[in-house]
Amino acid sequence: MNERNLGDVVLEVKGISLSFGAIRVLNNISFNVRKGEIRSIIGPNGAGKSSMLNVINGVYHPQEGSITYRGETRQQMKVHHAAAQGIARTFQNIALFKGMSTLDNIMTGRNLKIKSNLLWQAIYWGKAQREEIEHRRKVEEIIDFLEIQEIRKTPVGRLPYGMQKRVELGRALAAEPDLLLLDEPMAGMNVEEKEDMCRFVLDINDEFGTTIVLIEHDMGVVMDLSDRVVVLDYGRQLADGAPDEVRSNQAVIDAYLGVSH
Amino acid sequence: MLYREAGEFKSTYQADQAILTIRQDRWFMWAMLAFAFLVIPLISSEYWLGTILLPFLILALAALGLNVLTGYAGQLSLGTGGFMATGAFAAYKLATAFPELHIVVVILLAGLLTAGVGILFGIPSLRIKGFYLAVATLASQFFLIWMFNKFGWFTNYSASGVISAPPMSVFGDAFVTGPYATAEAKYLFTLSLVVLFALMTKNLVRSNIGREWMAVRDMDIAAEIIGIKMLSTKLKAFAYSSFLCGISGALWAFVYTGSVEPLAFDVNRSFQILFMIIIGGLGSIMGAFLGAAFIVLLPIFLSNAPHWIGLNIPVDLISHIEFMVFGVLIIFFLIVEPHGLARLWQLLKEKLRLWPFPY
Amino acid sequence: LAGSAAMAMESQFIGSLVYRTGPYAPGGIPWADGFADYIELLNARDGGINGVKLELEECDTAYNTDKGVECYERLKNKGSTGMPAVMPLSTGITYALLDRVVADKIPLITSGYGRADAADGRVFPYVFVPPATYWGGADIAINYIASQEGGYGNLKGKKIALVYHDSAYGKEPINTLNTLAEQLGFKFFEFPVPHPGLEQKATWLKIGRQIRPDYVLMWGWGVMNATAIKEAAAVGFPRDKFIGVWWSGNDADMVPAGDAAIGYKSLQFNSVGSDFGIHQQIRSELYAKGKGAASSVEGTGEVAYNRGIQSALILTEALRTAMAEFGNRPMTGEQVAWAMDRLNITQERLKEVGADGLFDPIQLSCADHQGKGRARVTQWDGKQWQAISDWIEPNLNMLRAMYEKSAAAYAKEKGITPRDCK
Amino acid sequence: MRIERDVIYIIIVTLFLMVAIPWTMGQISEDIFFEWPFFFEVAIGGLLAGVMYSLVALGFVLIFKASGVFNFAQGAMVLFSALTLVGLNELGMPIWLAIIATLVVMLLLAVVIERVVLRSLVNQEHIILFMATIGITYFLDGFGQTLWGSEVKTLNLGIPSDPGFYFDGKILINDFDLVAALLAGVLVIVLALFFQYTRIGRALRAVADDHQAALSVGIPLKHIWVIVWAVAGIVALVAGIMWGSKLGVQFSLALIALKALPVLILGGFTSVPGAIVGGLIIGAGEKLAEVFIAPLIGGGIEDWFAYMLALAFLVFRPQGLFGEKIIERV
Amino acid sequence: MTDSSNAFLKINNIEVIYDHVILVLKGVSLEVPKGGIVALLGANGAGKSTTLKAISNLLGAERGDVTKGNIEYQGEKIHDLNPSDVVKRGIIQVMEGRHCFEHLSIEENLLTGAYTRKDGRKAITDDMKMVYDYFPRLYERRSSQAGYTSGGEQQMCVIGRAMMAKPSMILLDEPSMGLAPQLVEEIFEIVGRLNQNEGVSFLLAEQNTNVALRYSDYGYIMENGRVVMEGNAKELGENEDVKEFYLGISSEGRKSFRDVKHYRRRKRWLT
Ligand SMILES: Nc1ncnc2c1ncn2[C@@H]1O[C@H](COP(=O)(O)OP(=O)(O)OP(=O)(O)O)[C@@H](O)[C@H]1O
Ligand SMILES: Nc1ncnc2c1ncn2[C@@H]1O[C@H](COP(=O)(O)OP(=O)(O)OP(=O)(O)O)[C@@H](O)[C@H]1O
Ligand SMILES: [Mg+2]
Ligand SMILES: [Mg+2]
Repeated sequence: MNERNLGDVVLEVKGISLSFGAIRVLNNISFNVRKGEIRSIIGPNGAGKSSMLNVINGVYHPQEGSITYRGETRQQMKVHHAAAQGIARTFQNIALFKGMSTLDNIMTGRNLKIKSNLLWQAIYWGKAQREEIEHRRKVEEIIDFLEIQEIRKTPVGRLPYGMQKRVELGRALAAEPDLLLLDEPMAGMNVEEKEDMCRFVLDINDEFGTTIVLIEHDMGVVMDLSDRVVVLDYGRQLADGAPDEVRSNQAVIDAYLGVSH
Repeated sequence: MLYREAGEFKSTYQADQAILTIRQDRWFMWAMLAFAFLVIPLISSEYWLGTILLPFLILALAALGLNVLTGYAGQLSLGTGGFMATGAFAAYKLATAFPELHIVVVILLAGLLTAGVGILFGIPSLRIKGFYLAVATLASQFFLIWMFNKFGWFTNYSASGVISAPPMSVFGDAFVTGPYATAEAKYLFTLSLVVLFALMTKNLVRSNIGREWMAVRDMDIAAEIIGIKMLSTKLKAFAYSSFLCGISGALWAFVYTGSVEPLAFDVNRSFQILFMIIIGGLGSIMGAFLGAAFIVLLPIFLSNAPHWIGLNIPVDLISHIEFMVFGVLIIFFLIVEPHGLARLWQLLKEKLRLWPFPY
Repeated sequence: LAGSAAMAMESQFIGSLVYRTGPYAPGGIPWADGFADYIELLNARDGGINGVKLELEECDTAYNTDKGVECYERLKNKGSTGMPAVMPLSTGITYALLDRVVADKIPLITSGYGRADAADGRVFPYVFVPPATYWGGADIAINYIASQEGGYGNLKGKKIALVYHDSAYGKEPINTLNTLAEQLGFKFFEFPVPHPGLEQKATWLKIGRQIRPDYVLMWGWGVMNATAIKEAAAVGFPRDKFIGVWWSGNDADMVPAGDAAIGYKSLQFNSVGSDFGIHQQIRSELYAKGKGAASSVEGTGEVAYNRGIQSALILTEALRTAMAEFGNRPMTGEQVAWAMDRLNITQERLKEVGADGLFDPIQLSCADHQGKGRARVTQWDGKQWQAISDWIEPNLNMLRAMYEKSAAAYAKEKGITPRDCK
Repeated sequence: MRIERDVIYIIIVTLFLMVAIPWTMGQISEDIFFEWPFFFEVAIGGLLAGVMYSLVALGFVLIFKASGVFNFAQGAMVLFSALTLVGLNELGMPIWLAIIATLVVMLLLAVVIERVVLRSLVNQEHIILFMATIGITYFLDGFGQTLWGSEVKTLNLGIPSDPGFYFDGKILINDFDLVAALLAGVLVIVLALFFQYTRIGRALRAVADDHQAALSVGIPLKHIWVIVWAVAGIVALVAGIMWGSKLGVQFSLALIALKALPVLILGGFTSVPGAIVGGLIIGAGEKLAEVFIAPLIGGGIEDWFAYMLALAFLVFRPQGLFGEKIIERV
Repeated sequence: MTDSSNAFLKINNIEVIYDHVILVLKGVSLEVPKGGIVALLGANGAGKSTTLKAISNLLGAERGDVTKGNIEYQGEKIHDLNPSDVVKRGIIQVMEGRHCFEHLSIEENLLTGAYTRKDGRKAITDDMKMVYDYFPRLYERRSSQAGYTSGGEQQMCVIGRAMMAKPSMILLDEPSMGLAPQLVEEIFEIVGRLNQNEGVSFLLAEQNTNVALRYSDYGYIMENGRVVMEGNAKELGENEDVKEFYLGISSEGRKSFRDVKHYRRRKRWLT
């Protein structure tokens, strides 16, 4: 359905296994992500999808397997490594900085790009101020893009859920990532809002060429947006392929979809 | 509507990022500063300058320091007293070892040394959080005070372990320490430093490092995931915070009391400063000042009040009532606004902005 | 305005820094009562001093340095002449006031606490330390031990330990004791107790079970005293070999220790008892008329109470001396400082006020701000203190040399030129 | 209670070091006197002293575990309860009646605190509630002294404080300390059972996690809070009696809270048994350090050593030995 | 539902203010009949959760206040009651955002749900079995600390916890959020079954309009703190605007998310 030219493999996970104590959360999972594609991960609750993202950006360290990102193979990612190498993400349970305004939240996304030191920032003059303004300009672009101008100065704790999800996306975008991991970005939204969100995701993918890994329970969204889908089921890898293939896979229907959608 | 932002448009990001974006606020701030620098020294008695405003300013500086660490970076600390002591003793060693050093240099260097000590004691914060960290920082509090008490080197081997400040002047005859310093000179000197550091702190918290601190405070794993380095961010907070606390300690020892023993910076001091920032408002520059005012001024007011209204109550009863009223007021203000006096102030402004409509 | 000025002219303002609250209140209350009662006695009996009524105002410091400084500043300009002298009753407050009193020209009188080297009046024109200092106290304690052991010669090889509050106050005697240990050949052990001293088990296990010294001295404060005595009992250290300085000898400190305190000894720079002439006058003039400061008449006579009387006596005698020179009206701090340099409370004078035998005579001079510096040893019998020695004089020659050396160092650090006392 | 394996390792290593370090110090330094009976005496003295700290720490644990509040007022409550007890006793009440009356007073106090303070601060951040307890502290300190005065009072339980018996003819143990230890043990067992096996115990833990969610399932916060604060008041009274008969009832009693804090973090804020184990380790550790390490560096190290020791444990277990794991997830 | 006599729960024109200054609900009225399932729909920030919290009286915990209007339950005014008393009267809320007790195990979480019940251990164990039957995944994870379970598992846990209270009315705030499609259907099946078998009434705030309208009898649509539309579930489902904005079906049928336009028609009923 989406005949698109997919680039080279940017991320390859091979034989990942992860356990917490006696619980095996991921069991020998392997898949890859190509440059510029939208790659979805689906599966029932507790299947290990979020854990998979956590493995990719280094929050969880798998016991087995390897991760190849941009040609470098590691047993595990380190969190700051992942960030520095252009992996950004949003979270299933919103992880915004509650005490800060929308603007500040998105500005933190640029932290890796700001170079002036503590002393300069304390003086807030010349170099530091110029730098601050330059980044502010970039952030304003993101704010315009996500259409959140009115809530620029609102503390994010007071925002409704859907807006918070958008701000979180903005924060991830601010880092100008190569690989964007989205964990249920559209949960708790109505159709109208989902449409908005989908548009953002598609535009990010199109305009910035950002590679996206998406977890989502809304099959409409997943089937429409993704180039390829991998299905997890309680740690097992159930299927991997184009949306249509996955949709008609009986194992997937049994484990996850229930009635076909 | 007396107070509003409508009609003010900001055309540059620079203007939008200014500290006070509303014109009335700016006027108010300038008026406050003019009042503090020009009017107060003229109208205040020595009692007000030397015993109320001076300690208020110095403790507000320490509160500012702790607010950076606790209010902005979210690291609960009870080591403030220890860091103030470090500042005081460092200043003393510097001033006595190099008598020709200028007082401002002495104080800044003392601050820097304290920052170093702060970094050292900040390392555990990488693993320990919340109240556990608070109690753990007491280790530094007790250790530092013990150390200054124990080793004669810090006090130049004075028999009692007390240090006293040599007379030092900012320029010419303008002594700010020693017996011939006037209350006005002390006040203005301290005020200048405090205003300077308050401005610096404001700058820090509105630029990248400040945002990193707040990110770590609000959700440290998320902060780490977006690339903020935990160790260096936390240690920077410890360093800057201890820097301010150190300076505050040096000022306390040199400018306020003139001579101190380590016990002046015991754990009660740490608690006192922590109370200030909680009552004043965590994560607010204004809060540090409001909180310091509350904790320093209110008890003085309460213990003077019966006299002013001509009541003759025994001092012990006054003290006890003062305690009770103080406790009740703390609770009262928390119930009215848990996020501190600064937030209360802000709400007031928000109401003013909407005035005369209720919402 | 003229009227009110004339009214104010008649009374002498006296500011008193006390601690009737906080962790040390049990020791602070009787002192404050004694001080207030003596001042009121003068008012009630004589109408003040030479017709100048005394107007006392207390300010509660809770033994807290910040509050103490605030109290001092609050009171120092009150009344027509301001505070004639300040007695901060705390080493911490004393240190915080050292600079201020010089600028304000208000004498700082620290009876038995504060800076010992302030005995050198040339460097400290505004600080007075009668009747005794910690350094003198340490020497007196050793002197007493020597007398118990049959002479200084017998101290050789003896073990003497010091248990002290780990603060400026507690550290004061260490230098003196070290010097004496060297001179006399006894072994000296130090045991710091961290503030506030609620727990001393380790210290006392070391003392009682390991080092087993012949004598233990104590520079303790507040709750630390009772705890030390209890722990001494718990490790079986004989209480009559355990000697505290005067601040470890309040009645209030003995109460919680109960029977464990029987036999414990303490130095006092005043004598003990509650039936001197001065007490009787206070009772008949004040308590009989329901005017006393203490909550019950039993309090009049505790050692801390007597100490309060003594401080009041020193101040009022200085006022008398000053008035003799400057006329019968309220005195300023500077005038009182002048008088303190010439203070002479003789045996005869003590007899007149009904305190003969209760206090030791005090004579100060421009250079000597301490006086004889004598103290006596008392012992707790379970109910009250009993004096068990006469007034013991410290080695003034040795002390004077130490004072001068330390004061000179202070003068150098502070850039003070000592005044000429010729 | 399930004990994790690394906790056991940590305790074993601690025990080993507690013996090994003093012994080594004794070998390498002239100034340090090491002999086995003396060592045991110090260690046992420390353990017993630690139990006294545990008594105070328990009060903190209760309130923290049950409402997530770090109760700064625990020290003030110890003082207040002891003052009330002695005050009533001095007014002529027999001691048993005074104890009952004090219990009633502590219950009333809990009701008042819930009504005035806690109820208005539901769902606030922990630090705000912490600050509120500071307000309570000031109030109680002032109130207690206004009622009962600031003079020192005695509280005599008739437990002798003279040397108790010499164990093995060599080691000295104090009667008073043994009684305290026994009492603390009983308290801990009762409280631990209460938390583990009652419906209320579970509700308390739920409240500590999330006030709002607890409300949403119908847990009556106000009753719960009255219960825990009243129980904490009882624990405070027990601590007040023990410490008061040791030190005399006076303002300084409130300061023992500072000795309980390292115990608290070492054992874990949320664990009743942790308060005891923490107390034992801190007590023994600080005494051993004071006796066998301090002479080399000047003495008086007990206070900061206790905190440093607790800190060292935290580095390995940030939630204390038995504390609930701090959950951090994205 | 204009006949208010059989209203089980009735909200009359309430106004809610947060923090004394932020006005969120500007006069909301709605009713739930006995044994009814009522859906509360609306965009993000419309005030659905606030309405539910006003009913269960959990607003106080967020410094919110009902300043006008009142709430009646079975003819009794309940807006001054303690939250726990509201629960005792049989109303329980499932809060949005998975408020599990993190440190308690899944099973303990469920047990706290039964806190107000007095009908004995047996009944509680039976109900726990029922919850496990509905959510087998919870049974597998019953001894894990809730804080370490996945988002969906936590969601099941809070729903199960509410069921443990044996309520007569459940306020469900976004039950389907973060649940797998199969489970979403199941949850609503459960809602239906509880409604049928036990006569439990439901007020559900839901973003998944499609399912919500399918299972409910009546619906309210909120915008900006006001109710802008109400009607039978069926009728609502057929309304053009609802179809377009809440169900994502335009006149041409369901369109792909890929093809959403950048500029679209605004809603008509915005006041
Ligand atoms: N840190 C952890 N400790 C213990 N168990 C964990 C941890 N993280 C995840 N798990 C377990 O691993 C399993 C997978 O969790 P994960 O969050 O990855 O699920 P998911 O696929 O994202 O589910 P959902 O769709 O519900 O979000 C769950 O059963 C969860 O309980
Ligand atoms: N505690 C609070 N303090 C201040 N404002 C709040 C608070 N809670 C909610 N609000 C505001 O009230 C409005 C309504 O919020 P509410 O949570 O009721 O919306 P909702 O309809 O449930 O949205 P969602 O679908 O995102 O859950 C929002 O604009 C929100 O910003
Ligand atoms: Mg997930
Ligand atoms: Mg909602």
